[in-house]
Amino acid sequence: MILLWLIVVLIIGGILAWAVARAIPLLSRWISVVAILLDLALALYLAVQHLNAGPWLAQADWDWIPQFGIHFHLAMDGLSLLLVILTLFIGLLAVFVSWREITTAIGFYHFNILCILAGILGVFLSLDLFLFYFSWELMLVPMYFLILLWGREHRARAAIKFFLFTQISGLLMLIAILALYIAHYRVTGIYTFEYAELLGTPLSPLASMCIMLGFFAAFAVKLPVFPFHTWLPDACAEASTGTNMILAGLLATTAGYGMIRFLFPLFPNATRTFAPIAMILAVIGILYGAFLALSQTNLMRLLAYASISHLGFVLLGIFASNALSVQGAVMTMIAHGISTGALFLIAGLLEARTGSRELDSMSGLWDTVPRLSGVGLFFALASLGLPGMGDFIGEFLVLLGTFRGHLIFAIVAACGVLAAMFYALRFVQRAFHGPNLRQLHLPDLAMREGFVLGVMIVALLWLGFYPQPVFHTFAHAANHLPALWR
Amino acid sequence: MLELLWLVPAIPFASALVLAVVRLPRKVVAWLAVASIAASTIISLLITYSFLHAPPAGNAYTEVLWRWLDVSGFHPDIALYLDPLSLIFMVVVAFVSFLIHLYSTEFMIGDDGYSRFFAYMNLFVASMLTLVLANNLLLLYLGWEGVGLCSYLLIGFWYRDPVNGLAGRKAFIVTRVGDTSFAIGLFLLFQQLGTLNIQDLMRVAPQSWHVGSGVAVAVAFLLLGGAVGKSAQLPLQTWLPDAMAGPTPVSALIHAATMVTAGVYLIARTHVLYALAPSAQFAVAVIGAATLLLAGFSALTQHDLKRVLAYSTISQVGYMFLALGVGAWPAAVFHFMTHAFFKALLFLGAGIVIQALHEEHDIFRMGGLWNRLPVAFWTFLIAGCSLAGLPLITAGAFSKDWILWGAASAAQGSTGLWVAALVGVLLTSLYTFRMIFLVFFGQEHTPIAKKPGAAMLIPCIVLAFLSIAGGYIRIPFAHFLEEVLPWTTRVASAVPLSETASATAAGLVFLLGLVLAWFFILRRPSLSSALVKNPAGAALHRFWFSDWAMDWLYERLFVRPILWIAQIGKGDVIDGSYDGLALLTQGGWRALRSTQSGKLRWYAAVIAGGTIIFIAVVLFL
Amino acid sequence: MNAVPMSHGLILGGILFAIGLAGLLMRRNLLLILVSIEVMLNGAGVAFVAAGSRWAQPDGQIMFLFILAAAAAEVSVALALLVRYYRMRGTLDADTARGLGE
Amino acid sequence: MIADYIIPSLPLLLVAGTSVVVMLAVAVRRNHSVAFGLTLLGLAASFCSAFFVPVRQLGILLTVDRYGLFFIGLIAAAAMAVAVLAHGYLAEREGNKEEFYILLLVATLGAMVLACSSHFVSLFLGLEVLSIGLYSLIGYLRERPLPVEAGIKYLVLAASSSAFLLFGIALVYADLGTMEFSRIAQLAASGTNLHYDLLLPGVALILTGIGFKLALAPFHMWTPDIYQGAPAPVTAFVATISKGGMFALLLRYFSQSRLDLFSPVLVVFSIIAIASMFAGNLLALFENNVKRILAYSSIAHMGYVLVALEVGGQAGAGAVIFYLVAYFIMTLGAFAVVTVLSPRERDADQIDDYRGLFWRRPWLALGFTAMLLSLAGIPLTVGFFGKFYIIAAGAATGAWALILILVITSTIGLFYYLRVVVALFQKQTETEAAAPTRRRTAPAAALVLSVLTLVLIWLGVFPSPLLRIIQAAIHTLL
Repeated sequence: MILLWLIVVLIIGGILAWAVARAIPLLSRWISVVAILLDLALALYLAVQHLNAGPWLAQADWDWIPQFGIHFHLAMDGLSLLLVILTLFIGLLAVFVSWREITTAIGFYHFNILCILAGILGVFLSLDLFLFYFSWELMLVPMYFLILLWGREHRARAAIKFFLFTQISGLLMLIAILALYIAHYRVTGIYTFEYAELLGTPLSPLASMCIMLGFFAAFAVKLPVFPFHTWLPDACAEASTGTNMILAGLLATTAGYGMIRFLFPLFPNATRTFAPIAMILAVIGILYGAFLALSQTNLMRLLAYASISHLGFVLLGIFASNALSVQGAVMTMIAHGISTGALFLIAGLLEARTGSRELDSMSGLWDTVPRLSGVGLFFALASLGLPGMGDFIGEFLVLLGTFRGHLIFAIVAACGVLAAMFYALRFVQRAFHGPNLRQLHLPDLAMREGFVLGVMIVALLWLGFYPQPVFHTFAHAANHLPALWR
Repeated sequence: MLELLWLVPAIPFASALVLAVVRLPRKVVAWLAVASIAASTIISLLITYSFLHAPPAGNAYTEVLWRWLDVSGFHPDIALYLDPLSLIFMVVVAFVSFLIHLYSTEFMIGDDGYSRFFAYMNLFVASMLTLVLANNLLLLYLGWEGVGLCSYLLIGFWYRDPVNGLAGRKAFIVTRVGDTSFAIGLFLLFQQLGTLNIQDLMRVAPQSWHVGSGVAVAVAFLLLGGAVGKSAQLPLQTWLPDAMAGPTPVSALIHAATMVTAGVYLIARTHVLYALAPSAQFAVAVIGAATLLLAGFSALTQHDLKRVLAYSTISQVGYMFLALGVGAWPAAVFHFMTHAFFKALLFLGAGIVIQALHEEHDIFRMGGLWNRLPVAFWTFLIAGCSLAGLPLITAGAFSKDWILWGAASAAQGSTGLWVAALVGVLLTSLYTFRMIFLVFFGQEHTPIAKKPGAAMLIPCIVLAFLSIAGGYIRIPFAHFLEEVLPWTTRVASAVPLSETASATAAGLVFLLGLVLAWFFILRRPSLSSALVKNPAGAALHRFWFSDWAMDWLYERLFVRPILWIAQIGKGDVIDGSYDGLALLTQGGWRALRSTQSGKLRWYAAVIAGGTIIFIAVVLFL
Repeated sequence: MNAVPMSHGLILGGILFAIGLAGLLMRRNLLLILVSIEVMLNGAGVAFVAAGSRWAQPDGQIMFLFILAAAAAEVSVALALLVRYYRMRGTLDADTARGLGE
Repeated sequence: MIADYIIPSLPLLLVAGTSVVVMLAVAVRRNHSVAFGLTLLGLAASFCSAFFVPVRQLGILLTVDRYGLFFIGLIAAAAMAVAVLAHGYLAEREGNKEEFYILLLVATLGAMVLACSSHFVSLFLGLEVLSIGLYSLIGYLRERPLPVEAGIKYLVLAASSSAFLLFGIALVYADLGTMEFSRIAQLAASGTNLHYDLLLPGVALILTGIGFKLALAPFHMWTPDIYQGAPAPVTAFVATISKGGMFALLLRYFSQSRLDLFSPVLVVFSIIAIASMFAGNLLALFENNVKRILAYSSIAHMGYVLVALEVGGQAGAGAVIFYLVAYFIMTLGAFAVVTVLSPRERDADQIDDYRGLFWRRPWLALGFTAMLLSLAGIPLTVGFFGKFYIIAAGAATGAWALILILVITSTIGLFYYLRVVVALFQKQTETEAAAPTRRRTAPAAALVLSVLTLVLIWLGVFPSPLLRIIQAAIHTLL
């Protein structure tokens, strides 16, 4: 029941925030904050209450559309719990960031933010494939509006591009889900979308591969995986800061989660056959993203490519599919959510101060905003994989795990870590270092901004130095994967 | 006493954190920064006392702080390991750092990034101490990257000049190239042996691999890659001369006394692996020998005082590599220690000189300072002699003679390496005295602006004392290290000369260098300029001056192609293919749109045509 | 009393239909287009009568009556529209009716 | 007699009777509101009666079964919505208003007859009643050039296509000797006396007639012009009721005559479906006239429904019906917005009329957005579940190629819906003053729109009740 509340609270909060916005805009912001905090409290309560209660911490199951065997089946395990907390955390930050930046249609903005969060939570919690798809698509529309309404100059194009990419891949997944559903029916005579029932549906290798590719298409676009990534930089270049945090930080985790929860358990054989290709794509993505990040002048675009590069590790880790690499991939998702979220936040703060997203218009900011610059430096370092921060732990484990079976991939990907140096340091150099050419005098971090970023720094360092509790929480879900291939 | 070990890296780390976050007045900053390192130093000295007085079981002490991660068989701890080797490194690092911090409180006093400077410096010390105390390679890697980071931050400390930032970036990237190799080495080690705990590795490796086995060689070479990067050895040495863009105390601390020797520590720490991989060990020796010669030649031609010292550092670390490569393990560590003393001192002296002369770096614009800056002159002279190896008195001579002897007599030693080392002595002596003569003798070119205060002079004096006295503890030093790093001896063939003969030869060569330097610089300066003017000399000079044109080569081999690829890829070619799809659908739209002409009869014709086609389909299908 | 075979009736209907269709496609005057449509409808009607006679059922002829009725209704509406159209455009040329589309 | 014939045909009779009553009322005294009120009453009565009347076969011409009644209810409800929209729309326009409702009722009656028809004669009669009503409705604003032109075009093309239909029926009749749907299946199955070279061309010609009404490619050419030219409420009628009635008939014809047994016919269906999906979605891509966009999109939507039809079986039929319901809701909603926004002198059909609507009339814009997203098949809307149902039905029979094309074309289609949405949400500062001045939405129209939006979302989230009804309806069909 609490699981349902997790989603409902957000939606109610969104509607409320929308309703009051015209009268009292500020209240709308606070309602959003309270709704997310309430959710966070619920999630933490679940965590404390049931952490050692076996694989599923909580479940809830209702009939939804019985004619199709569709259930409203929610369940939470350690992996979902962590990702839910991450989602709410980043969501909270997105609301905080928008405090100054969003001044038009405030209510609708918060409605959309909360709806996206509800959709993401739905993805993490659903154990019914129809519900999963439903939530998956539900993230789309609010995100489209967020880009469209509060974006920059070319937002319409970016928003449509985002929508088209995700929609076609989503529909391919829908076909795949239905194919699986039908295949299951043919064998058992039961129509069901229930995850547990569909596991182990006997499929011919060809069918299994086709269906798996359908799922993969959706995940690949959303992660995003190498040749399907081009929507992300465009969207990030146009969208507002809070949107970008969700776009790059959270949507990717839904894809990673989908692979771990659905792709591998449902199609153990097909994924194994497909793994080399996926890993090649991952490695290309790592290098390609890093290279393109190197030459970007738009800060958001740079971060988007950097993010593509990092998410290559997630794909690599998942498809290398041994205990180390999968856990590394999950850790990378979480750490990436935080560090990329923070980088986008910083980019947003820089934009708010300098009035531009172009690196060329920034230089020597350390002179005038030392604290902001220092924090920027910190997250740039996190991004280049400096030990002691969460990103390093994740990427190191991915590589360590990948190295076992796929030496070449690991070595090339390790070079990708090296390539991250180039763009991260270029960012620091161009934005913060150098002479203060434009003689800017800008306000340094405000209390609220400093607090938000401080929390993120602490989180990242915690993940870097004492990640064991986190590993412990999702160990069950992640350890499950390698066993599938045996 | 030993259980306080964790405080040694923790105190500087905490202090760095405070300095980074809290805004404090200058006095407090200085006090906090120095006190934290002092505390570390005192604790490490107490630990040393305790260690010597009552050695722990197995002559080693492990302190597990907490379990870092535990992921299916991979469970590195955050744990410290103290044995004679790490103890020596810890004490030297802490103590030299303390002196340099003290020196910096005065040196940096006018800088507006005072607090930031000490935050970085403390962070550096914490990282370095973590590196040497780590009980597993992952934690070592953390410290390893940490010092790399601090090096980057401190080289680019004066960020307003983009050149400094670029130098920092270069240092970070080049060392990280090596680190990538190191990391791959870690993957391979873990895959093969299932642990990254150093002691476990050293115990298991000889049982799993036979001497010369492929995996052992691969691991040794990969780790060597990391060491070469961090220690600025061939072929990754190019970053160190540029690193002199940082404040002088930074050069003293990081790019002379401590960080660059991390590679030496790594190889010494994992010497078991190198014993299993003779070819890799031989590579270490060859790299060391080649580096010490190449850097020596380059040092001869430099104008910038700090660059001379930088090449000298590369060269001296080359000696340490040579020692490691031939199996003269304790000699390498001993040279690390003496080098830390005299090279730190040289840099501190250089800092005094440079600050005294209005940030003048060119040695040809200096001169005649010996009576203007007497303390600096005498300490610099002592350090220089130690560097060049003034026999019987200076610490440098003792350590270098030991290495020379090792090059001839240790397990992997050979006459060739010994000769190379001897030539190195000549070069060292030459460039050292060229520098000293140009800076302190001859005519005064630039007037003095500022005289050093006590905080800058006391560290110099202490280091000067150590640059001499450090040499006399060679015997107890060797004894202390024996269990961890035993001296190896050559068995295959007889050594052609004795230790005394080797030392004598080194002494004579030192003298030769001194005389030559005196002759060319003070006695007949015209001769040296004539040498540089003749075409062959000029070409050679330019070649050496530019560090054997390696920067030039790398620029063309790596930097430009990478930037070029990045630039042409900027627009994301993949996106173009999607644009193609969009164009395709647009074409479809255009074609279909033209059918919607609004003409009634055309519409009717289409209906009729469609019907006829369908009739044909049903009839003939 | 072996009447005309059905196929003849169908062919006649088909020919009428084709003539009507040709008129529809080739005539430009809207009034003549309407006439052509009547011809097409009558072609269909003839086909119905022929088919009805094959099965000796009244259905074919009943259908023909329905067609006549519907055609009459259609024509009445059509003529009304044509009048409006002519008043506005001053022509009954079908190809001028391009206010929509292009 | 009464129990056997009158009661079961009550829904039809009520509509027919209302048209007579309205005519008489007009004769007595012209009053727009009275005519409107009577129409609404009659349609509501017909709608309600559809729930109660017994199921019966009326002779051989009409079958009043759950299936037919379902569509009668749907058509009646849609006609009410159209009437409400027309009321506000006509009130602002010149000329007599009352006859509109008579024509509306007659055309509605035609569509209802189609929904119950199980015989070619009733098919023809229903079609003609529907069409003749529509000609006048389309050209109703007789002082304006565009509606008249549209009326003429529709008339010429519809009349000629019904000639095709009739000739096709004649051929089928000539071959089989019956015009009853279910008999056709029996005779075709028995296989005696069959000349396939008469029957199959006959079916093809019939498909021309039906395809024209449904605006399926390649019989779709009229759609954009008529949509554009007709008054907005009439366009809504053409788009929903006329097509809905026809599709109800097609589904009955298809399943009772077992067209799925004729593989060449299935090929034709596939070609038509694929061509419709491509043509509709591609044509709309860069169109700037909203009514034309909706016209093209309706072509594509009929293509999707045709996919479900072709798939056949329980799932296919269910998908057809569900999708039609969804299509009714979203199309009516979209045209409701167009109607509401139309100024006196013309229809609000340019995309520029919609720019920045969100900032001027947010609720209207959000309603329109919901309709467009539903047309695009986005979750939380009924359009999503409709598409899901079709794809599920397709997957169940392994029609992978068709559903893959459906997915691809509907993604192309997404583009133009989003173009409109982008326009709706464009910032106020960027929009010119060209947009219509701020007006209040008529309460009745607002009610229609909000009911449609709520139903759209409600059925998108909880489709179960509707599914239950649909399954009962199919039960009698198959």
